[in-house]
Amino acid sequence: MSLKLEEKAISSKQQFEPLIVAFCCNWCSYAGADLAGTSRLNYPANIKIIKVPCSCRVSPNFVLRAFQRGADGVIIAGCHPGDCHYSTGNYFTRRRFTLFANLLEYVGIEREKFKIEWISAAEGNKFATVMNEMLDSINKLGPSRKLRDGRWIRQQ
Amino acid sequence: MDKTTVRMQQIALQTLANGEVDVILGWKKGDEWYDSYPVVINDINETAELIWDAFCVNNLSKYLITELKKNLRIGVFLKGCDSLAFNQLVIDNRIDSERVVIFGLPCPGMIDPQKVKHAGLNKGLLKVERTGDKIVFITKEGVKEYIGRSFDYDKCLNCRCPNPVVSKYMLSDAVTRTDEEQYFPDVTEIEKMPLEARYDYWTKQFSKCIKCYACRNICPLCSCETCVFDNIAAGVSSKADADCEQQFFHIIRAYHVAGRCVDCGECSRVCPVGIPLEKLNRKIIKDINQLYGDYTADTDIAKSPPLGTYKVDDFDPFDGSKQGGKK
Amino acid sequence: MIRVKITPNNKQSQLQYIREISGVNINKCIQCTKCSAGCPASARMDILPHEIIRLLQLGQVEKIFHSKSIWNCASCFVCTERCPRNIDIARLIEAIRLTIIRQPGKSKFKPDDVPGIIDDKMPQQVLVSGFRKYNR
Amino acid sequence: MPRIGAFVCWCGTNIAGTVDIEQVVQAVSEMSGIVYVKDYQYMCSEVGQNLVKTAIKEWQLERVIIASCSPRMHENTFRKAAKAAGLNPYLVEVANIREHCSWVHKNKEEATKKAIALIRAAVAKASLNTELIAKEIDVENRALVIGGGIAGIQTALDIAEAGYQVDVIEKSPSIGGKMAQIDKTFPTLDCSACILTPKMVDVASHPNINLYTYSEIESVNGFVGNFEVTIKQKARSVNLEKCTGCGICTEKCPSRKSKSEFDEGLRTRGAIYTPFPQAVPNVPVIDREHCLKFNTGKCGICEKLCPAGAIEFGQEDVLVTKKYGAVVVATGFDIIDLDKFGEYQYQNHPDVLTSLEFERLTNAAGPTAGKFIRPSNNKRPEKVVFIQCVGSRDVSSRGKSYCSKICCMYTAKQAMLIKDKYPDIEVYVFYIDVRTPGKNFDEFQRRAVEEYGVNYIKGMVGKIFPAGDKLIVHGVDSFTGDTLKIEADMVVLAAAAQAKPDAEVLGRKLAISTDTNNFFTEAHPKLRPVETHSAGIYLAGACQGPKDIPETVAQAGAAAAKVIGLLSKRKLVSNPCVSVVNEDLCNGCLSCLKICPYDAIAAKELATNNHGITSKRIVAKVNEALCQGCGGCTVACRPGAIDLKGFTNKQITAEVDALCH
Amino acid sequence: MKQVYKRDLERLWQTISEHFELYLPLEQDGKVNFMPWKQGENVNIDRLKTDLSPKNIIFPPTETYLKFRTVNKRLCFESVGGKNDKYVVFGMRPCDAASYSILDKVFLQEPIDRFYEERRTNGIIISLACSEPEETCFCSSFGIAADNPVLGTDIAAWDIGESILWQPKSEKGKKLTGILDNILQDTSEHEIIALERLQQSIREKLAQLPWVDLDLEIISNNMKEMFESKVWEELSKSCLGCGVCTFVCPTCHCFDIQDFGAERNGERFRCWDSCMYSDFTRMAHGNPRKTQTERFRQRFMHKLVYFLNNNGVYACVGCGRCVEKCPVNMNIVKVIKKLGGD
Repeated sequence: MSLKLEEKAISSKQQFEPLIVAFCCNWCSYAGADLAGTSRLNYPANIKIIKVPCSCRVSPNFVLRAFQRGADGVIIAGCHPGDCHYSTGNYFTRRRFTLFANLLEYVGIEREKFKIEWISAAEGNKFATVMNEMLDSINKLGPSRKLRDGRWIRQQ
Repeated sequence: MDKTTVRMQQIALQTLANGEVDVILGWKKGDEWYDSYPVVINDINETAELIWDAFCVNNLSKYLITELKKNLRIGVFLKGCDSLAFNQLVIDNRIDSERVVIFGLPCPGMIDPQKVKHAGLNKGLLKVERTGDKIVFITKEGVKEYIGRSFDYDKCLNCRCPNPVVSKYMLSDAVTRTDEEQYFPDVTEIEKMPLEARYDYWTKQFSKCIKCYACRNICPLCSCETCVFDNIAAGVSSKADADCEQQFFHIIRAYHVAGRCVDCGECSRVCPVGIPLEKLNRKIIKDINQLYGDYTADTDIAKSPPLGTYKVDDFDPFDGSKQGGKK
Repeated sequence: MIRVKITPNNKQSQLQYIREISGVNINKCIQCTKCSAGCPASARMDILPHEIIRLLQLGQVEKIFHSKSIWNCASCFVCTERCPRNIDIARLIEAIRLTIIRQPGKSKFKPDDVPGIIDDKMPQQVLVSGFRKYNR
Repeated sequence: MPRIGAFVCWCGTNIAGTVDIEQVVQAVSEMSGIVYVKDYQYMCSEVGQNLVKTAIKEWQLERVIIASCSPRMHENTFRKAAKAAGLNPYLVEVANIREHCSWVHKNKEEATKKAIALIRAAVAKASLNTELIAKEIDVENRALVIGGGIAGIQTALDIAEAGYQVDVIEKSPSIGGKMAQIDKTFPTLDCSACILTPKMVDVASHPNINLYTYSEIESVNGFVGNFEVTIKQKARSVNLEKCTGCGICTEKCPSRKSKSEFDEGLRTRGAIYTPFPQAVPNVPVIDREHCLKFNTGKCGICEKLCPAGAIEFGQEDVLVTKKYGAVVVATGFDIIDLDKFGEYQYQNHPDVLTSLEFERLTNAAGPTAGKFIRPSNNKRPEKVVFIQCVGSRDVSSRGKSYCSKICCMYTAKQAMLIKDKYPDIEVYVFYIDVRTPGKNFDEFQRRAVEEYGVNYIKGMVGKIFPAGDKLIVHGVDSFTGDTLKIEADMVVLAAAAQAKPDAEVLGRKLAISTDTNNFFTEAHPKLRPVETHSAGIYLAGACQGPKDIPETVAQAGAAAAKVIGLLSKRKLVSNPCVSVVNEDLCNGCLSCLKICPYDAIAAKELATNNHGITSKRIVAKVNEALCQGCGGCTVACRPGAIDLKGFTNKQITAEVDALCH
Repeated sequence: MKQVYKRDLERLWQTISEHFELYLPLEQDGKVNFMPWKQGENVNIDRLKTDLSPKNIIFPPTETYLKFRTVNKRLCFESVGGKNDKYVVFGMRPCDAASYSILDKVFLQEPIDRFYEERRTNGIIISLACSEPEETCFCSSFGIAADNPVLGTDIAAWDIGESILWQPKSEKGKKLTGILDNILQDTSEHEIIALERLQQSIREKLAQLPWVDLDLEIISNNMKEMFESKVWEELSKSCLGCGVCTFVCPTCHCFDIQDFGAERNGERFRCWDSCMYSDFTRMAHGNPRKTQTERFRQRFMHKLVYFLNNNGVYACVGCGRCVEKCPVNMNIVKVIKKLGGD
């Protein structure tokens, strides 16, 4: 059996600083995040937002890449199905990631680590609530090495 | 199956002779009892060497992709699961079905040489003949007979499509399989496992992978010109043997055949380290059947694949749990 | 009656108590007087429900505790039903009544009153709810 | 690694307040590829932009990173600045460290760390940006206005005046909308019909305006400059050209059962009818539900009597597909249903009216020809009670949470008109707050109180009890604290305004979003009130939120100006962030073609010659004009052959890596 | 000649694993492979061939050999890889042991591969003769005696039923035998006879195997002329280019070097590569071997001709793994027979 590459376990004694990568669709969720900003709502700084033209632009490769690089949670936020600026974009997101989320859970990844949310441009508070709840559930899960690439050293 | 072999050779001879096809994709028998290997023949006297026995497990529809580029019209022998893959390749625009003549072979089930070896019957074994579920082992010492399917591949045991779904000529009468359709027992069994146990199970399985990509190359639907895993420039994954790379490869490959996989089980058969890959694909098939209707990716060519289309009122597991949504 | 009222600060604890048990945010009230207008028992009330809320907003609980209104309230919930700001006024007034009742030594229904008023037709439930509500 | 310049904005204290700018500048200067870092109080100001321009020239910057507010606000500003300095505008990346960082995180140390991470992601993405040249697409110089109310009419007239073709599409048989139903308009009290009908006639006679009444939008596709709209002209059963509008048919029609929508149900109308006398086009419509000819096949009197022979029972719905450069949505508003407000007895007493019914009642062309009488017994009322905020400012599930803005003014107007004509009628108005903020609005309302003696009572009505022919109104005057009982003869409810019920469906067709109350969402409440997020689609009037006629006309003018600005361009700059196919990797499975919402991908035959072996195969090809850059195809493509310029797979992967630094 | 009773095997593993890392053929989910032994693992020394060859002990699928990291703007390197703790492999078959000696010819020639050398010198190979050779074995065609492990073997072992005979062949073998003195017993006359009988029966069984006498001479001299023949086209038709044969083959040693780069650290590693892949030896203008036929031909030309010319021995030990694992039943025996003229 091939000798597996020895994985370095990041010492978990440092205080657990979860990192959540959020893919936000430019027309709805990104605007929702802006609205959360303009209304001075508060959500944790662990959330980091990547702008994508539409939620259908996010590929499972990016999600797994984020987990590999040490993200503890990934959210894909898009317009409510039917409201997509590109009319059918989020219907495909919904199908693709329903299957992908089931597949991830089947392989043993907690559902809380990977979420999809429909957040429109008018729902600033929903954006903040979703992000706060996501962080709570990730904190409850605690640090975990799943899907993580041991060779990628994060600046702690 | 010998009767069918004769019919096979006749029809091959006839179609090659009258120019209905330019080349024929079939199987030939090698020296050993288990060795039926795929061949491409174009001259008439080679048709006599064609064989249809219990070891013609290879799916010939994948060869059509490369062969159709070189030849005009091709005759191909397809079993039930092969024809499913054929239809899916047509849906994927990988083969042009007009230029293919299909000889349908209802399949009683293929024998797994490993199981014969484990049963110790391979000592001095010369030939294996199968008619229906009666299997005759002809060895140097003598002849042994078995009734039943204990030597068949696991995938053949729960085969749900023994008879070709599309064919121009049907070489023998249909095979009836009566066992009722259990609803993905292997998948539900894993789903019942607790989450951590599932993660350990799959990580252990994936860590066995040596990245030989046999599962990808045997799969009739994994037929990209340059696979994203071969294309270092894509920067998607590397051949390093780290846990996360293995998980990435297997999850993404299962996702790439999602909605197209015809559950022919070839990936698990050829895996040299025995990873139960079909359990990944069957999980997605089970989900698609439950959520978007039984998609049988194979029979209806006009229907677009599940991930290629949508319904406005699709099941939406992500909706409405948070307040602040639309009133 | 001195017209000038200084907002008392020692009453903060009772206000807090009322807010706690009623769970009502009285700041939502825009004084539209719909509750008072629709209240069937408002005729015999010395201070109307919207005035009660106004007084609570200003912290003048003394006036409320001495008023008759909170005892005339029939808990018919018309006000709660119709309030455009989703304030549960009936529950608020119930909370005020409970604050009064639950002050030490003020229980209106002591166990030794029971023999005097009991008769065979009285359902058991009356005694139990009476103790629960009026006994401190 | 390209030479990258980074500019960190203070945004006054908005960013500097919770982000330590020095630490950010220090961290950014250490990032790979950064050759120049500058921070400034207001990057979006003239001075800030000049900073960028000079830095580009001086340091030969090949990429520019702006760490400031949301790219949705100023991305274009900085792209224009870069273009002015000679740098391709698509080499500029904006890191949002205000809305997504400084405004939402209180802890300074955390916010600074996040700002650095976001800038690092922007640097990672920018270093992989490629020069993109926006293509030119032609513009169809015809506009479509959806909705024939005052908003639609004014927009259409303004656009037509600028010389462009305009199609106005109205669902009901005539244009005019709510304004046609109104008697007088505030604050000048001039008669609504007198100021509206001339404009309606202008619309009908204007050479550039094409009118589609009794028609609906079937489907919309395409994009800015090239919208393809299918209009369903419902069958009027009357020939538009032949009919002279003499009105004989509407008088003689025997089926009188149906209620006139225009008169809010106060009187009935024939099966063949025109909504109101001054209707434009003055051509009747047959209501097929109530017409005896269609139900029983017997009648047909109108056909016999029509001198012009214009009645055509056989007419069918007609689908018309036309191309437009811009679309203006002016679909107006509705009044809410009062079924949930049982306490006002609106359902079961004829003398309890909504304000719109009151307008019809007092209108000279109305059912009572202007006589102010009670619908129940046709006598003149002595006491009239107006009730404000019915369903407005109501957060319970019965009503709407917002203030409907126009009720205080029109109630004051209605009260004043009654007192003016019949000084002896007592008028009471129950209100929570009087909100009349416009120009001469407060003076108008005070005149109603002071000169005309309208009694304003601060308090809400609790219940209305019908007693005999009187209506006992129970209310409270919160100033005195007494409950009041008024025996009123008529009660007028100022019901809340709500969005049209089919607004969400229309929004879906146009791919514009509606807010939680189904009013259309404008691009930016302050800076872009008449635009939507979809380029080329504009809003005018009450469909975007309750508003009065002066504001509606102002918005109509604004929307028209935007449309004229768009149509005046010969060519439009198209979005360069479109998909591109790498033909070596493409295996022609065309699963991207099935996904594309704009049918922008087609199959192409490719002959490749690989060292003598020539082979032909199918590959995908992207039509850059149609593609809108959603990126759905890139995920459907397994080998990664199709990629989205501006958001390539590698760029997003680099961003992910940078964020997980 | 020493022996060890099968009942003492558990103790043997225990004592070896105290000084060395012990590799044994362990069975997991029906597959038997050489893996580091731990207490309680399911050892299976009867299975004739492990599924994967033991080459991954000395030539692992992936081996990181260089790590680099930026420490405040300076780039510092760290050489890793190799293996410096001693290990013992028990249960390797003579063909696999011979494959080690073939790999030595590749990696231990100038310039010596440091990592391979470390792994190779730290290892003691205990090779067990095959009691039951199978049809797919053709090691005798390549001059390897299944009954008498010689090539690449430190200790030869024979399984004579209730005990295993133990004969050290090299210095390392003798040293290990010394260490394990207390478990190993002396052999008597009886064991020597049993050994003779065992070797005799192995030779008889070998004689009956179908591919025992593949004629290689014809191949090696007329192979060059066969380079252009149509036979390659026909043979390679069914090959899917999946690379299983190269990955399970004990003598295949081609590898690719790839990098893993992060923002401030990175690694360079060597990983197995297969000549059957489309991206093998891909150069600027593309892959010199365009079609699968050329790649197919390259594999067998290298094993049967080029390696022979360079190193004087065939790069195949006849273990038969490629015969069993090939999904389309194409293998080196068919090539030899086809090109041998029949």
